[in-house]
Amino acid sequence: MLNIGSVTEAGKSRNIKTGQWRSFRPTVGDMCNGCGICEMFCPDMSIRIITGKCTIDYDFCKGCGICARECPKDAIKMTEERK
Amino acid sequence: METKKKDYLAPGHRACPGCGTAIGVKLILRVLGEDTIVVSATGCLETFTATYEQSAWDVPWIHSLFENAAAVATGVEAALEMRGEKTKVVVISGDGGTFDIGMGAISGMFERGNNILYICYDNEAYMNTGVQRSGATPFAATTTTTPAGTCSFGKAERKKDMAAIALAHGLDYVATASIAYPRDLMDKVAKALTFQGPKYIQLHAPCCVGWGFEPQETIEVARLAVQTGAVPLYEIENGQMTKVFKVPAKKPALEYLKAQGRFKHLLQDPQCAHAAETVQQICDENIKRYGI
Amino acid sequence: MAKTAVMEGSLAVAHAVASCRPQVITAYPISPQTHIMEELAKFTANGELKAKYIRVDSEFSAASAIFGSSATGARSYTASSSQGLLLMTEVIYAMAGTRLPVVLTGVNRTISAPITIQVDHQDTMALRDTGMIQLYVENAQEAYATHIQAFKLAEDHDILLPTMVCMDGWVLTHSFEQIKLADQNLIDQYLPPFAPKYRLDPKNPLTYGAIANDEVPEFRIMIHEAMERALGKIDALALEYQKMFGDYFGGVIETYKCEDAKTVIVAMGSIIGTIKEAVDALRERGEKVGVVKVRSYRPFPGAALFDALKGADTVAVIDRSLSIGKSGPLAGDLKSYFYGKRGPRVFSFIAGMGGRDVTMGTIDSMIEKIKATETADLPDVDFFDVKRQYLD
Amino acid sequence: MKEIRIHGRGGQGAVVTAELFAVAAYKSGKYSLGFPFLGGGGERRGAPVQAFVRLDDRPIRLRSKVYEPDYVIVLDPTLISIVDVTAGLKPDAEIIINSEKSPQELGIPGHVKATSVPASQIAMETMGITIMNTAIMGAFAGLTGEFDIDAIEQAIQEKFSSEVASKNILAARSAYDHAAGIKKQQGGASGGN
Repeated sequence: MLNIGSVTEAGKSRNIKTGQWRSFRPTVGDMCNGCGICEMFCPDMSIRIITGKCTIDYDFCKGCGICARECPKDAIKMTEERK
Repeated sequence: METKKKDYLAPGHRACPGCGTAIGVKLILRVLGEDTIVVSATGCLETFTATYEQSAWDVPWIHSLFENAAAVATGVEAALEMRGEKTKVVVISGDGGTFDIGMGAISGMFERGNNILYICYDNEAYMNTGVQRSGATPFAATTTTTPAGTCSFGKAERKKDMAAIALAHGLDYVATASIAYPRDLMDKVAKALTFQGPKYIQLHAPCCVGWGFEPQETIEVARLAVQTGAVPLYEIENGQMTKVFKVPAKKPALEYLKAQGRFKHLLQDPQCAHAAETVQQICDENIKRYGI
Repeated sequence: MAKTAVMEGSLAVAHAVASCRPQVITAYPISPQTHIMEELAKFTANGELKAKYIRVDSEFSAASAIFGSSATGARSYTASSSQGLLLMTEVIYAMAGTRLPVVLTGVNRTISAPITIQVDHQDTMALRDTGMIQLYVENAQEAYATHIQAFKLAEDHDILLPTMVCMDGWVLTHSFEQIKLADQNLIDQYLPPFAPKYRLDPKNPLTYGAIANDEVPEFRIMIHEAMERALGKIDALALEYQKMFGDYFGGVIETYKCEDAKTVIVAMGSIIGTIKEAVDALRERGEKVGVVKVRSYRPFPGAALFDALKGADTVAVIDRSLSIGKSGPLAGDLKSYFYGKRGPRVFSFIAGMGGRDVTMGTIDSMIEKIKATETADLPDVDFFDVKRQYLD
Repeated sequence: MKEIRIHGRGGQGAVVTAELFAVAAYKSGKYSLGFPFLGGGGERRGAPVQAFVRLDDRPIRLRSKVYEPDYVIVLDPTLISIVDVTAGLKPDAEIIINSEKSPQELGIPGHVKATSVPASQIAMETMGITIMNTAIMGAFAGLTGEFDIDAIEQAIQEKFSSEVASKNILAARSAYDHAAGIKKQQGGASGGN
């Protein structure tokens, strides 16, 4: 806490696990060739291409499904989240 | 490929799922890098990124009011100059804060010639307050203040040509971009930074909540806007049109309209058919004017 | 070297501001603030002042640009009046909430409608609750000193609040009088370069202008507590200034012939000098009268005022503005502080609105009014030098 | 304390005259306050304006307008028919008018102590222009003795560049001599010339 008016530290949103908002869960299948289109379009910085494959950070993914819709290989499937 | 670029917009922000603006700002910050100060107006971006102790900004960021981002940026730039620092100063503000309430301050900043990149994320209405029309709202769209009804076909006025207003200030670099074309957007941000003085980029950034489509369709809708000619993408350097995003196989405006709830009335109500025709006409005019 | 010369009050203020070495100045014209900004423009044009002097598109942008420059770590200044101050209001609230130590000159002028460029305090009173410190001055020499004190006060890490020096338009800005300009080396000793507690810096990125979850009460209390700390700081800075430069104009208040006074007049701004003359004349006629000048209006110096006034029978507060539908704002504040304490009876007198001249005769008629009024049933507010033909 | 009221028209330099008097007072070791009075929206060129000067041996605190002047200076005689330049005069007050015509010819009542000095004419002769503020100041010094002409000269030197200053000093001194001559003629007798 800086205790000085409406000034606050950078990047602390990482403490907010917006994955809790998710009702549809993307899962990456074998068709993924790591092209990175999903990563470009992810509004929640929840996709990284690691060792040539799309990897999703479920701590932050809100399940919007843009990645699944934009994937040219149809490699990402959206399924209802089971909690 | 591997993800190498560091992101300066942190996850955990509070944007709606499928937010077009969040995609755009992430991409912009990848080009800007860490040596940047971002100034924003009040609006959706500020609301979803700047909660106390939950900031999503990894670069220094400042916001104070709705109508003053350009003037605040002027002060930031002046202070940096006096301190002998070379940090980039970039405004990222919405269409309400740009086309409407912030217009005076923007005009002043452009006229003063401050070395500032002004980027407007254009989601075509006041989304933060619940989808009221702005000067950027396109013709015939329903918003909460331009609802369609027996005496209304939605917004009666055409979209304000803010890029032309920027250009009229003699800016050396003016461009429009869309989140559907990330490479084009990032190239434009990079090129803008090579110009001294004020420059303006207008980024078309669909809003699924305000426009009425599913979150996964954000990029699709953005792409349709470009493919129909509703949103022309171009670049103007030193007063010359140097690049236009060409669409060889143009789509009818109808495809763009039917993808969004805000235009639903144009397709359902025969009394609004003329307005749908006008939208096609606006697209045709854009196609002709910009050589899309 | 210190030097004395006859100059316009505006030039004295410009000298004071320039000697504080501001790094960013924003300028937008409005009467009667203009001469200050014109003089500062000359100083930067001829290289006497190394500052970024920004000609902005409105007072709104004038305030907004120094919002940005102060947050980026530059000592920042602007001045305005009347409508211009009102146009800045939204930014000033944000400055206080973001704890930005900018200094403004509020050149007092009344507010439209009806429009006129004449002096009163209606404009700065409209900024009363913004969280900006307000210091009022009696003459141009005090304006000079108070600007130098204001930067030191605003930038103190225990305070960090926007600070406005309020000076009466025309009466102080456009009068020519003798001004002692202090030695620059001494000013540099008194006021070291701005050392921001935080600033916009890529090496330590911070988020300015965050959204509150539910911390609004705490933030507002932080500003309030900083204001309360400013009371002691204003007194201390005035004494430190006196020690270095020899001039003293009071701390949060200044008392004049109050020791044995039965009736004390409380006021702010340039009418204080006229009241002092009137008090001297009244004392020659055997009236035990004194004056309290309020220098710091926000923070409100309640304790200092009570201490100065507790021995008097009657206090007449003269406001050069009106909280319409209530009374004079200063009178209202003073009464509320005194309520429940064994203090004097307090009158709210209004004079000098819209440039109506306040003369020694005005003060005499106030004293007569007090004498003629029984202790009970004081009118809530009383107006002086009014042209009755417009009202009856 | 002595109080001066200056009547002029917007653009004639009533405020500059007040400023120069204030400087001259400081140069004479006195305290001074020179200030303008403007109407509601500020005055434009040609409109009647007033400026005031206070002189004293101690710092001046009084900030109200001058209502009972010791001296009145009228920069433009055509104002006399529009403005009551005699308003509030102290019993021994003196009016100094920039005119070739006598005060009586200009309509100043006979009981008022008033003197005309052709300041514009002197300015024209000495400087080739009709800007007469410094000339009227010299005349004021010569007639009233409130200022030493050297103090007026110093004030002019401080305000203007050297070339402009030397012309104005010439005008002020010439008007001072002219006024001293009038004063000698008057022989201390009051009641106008």
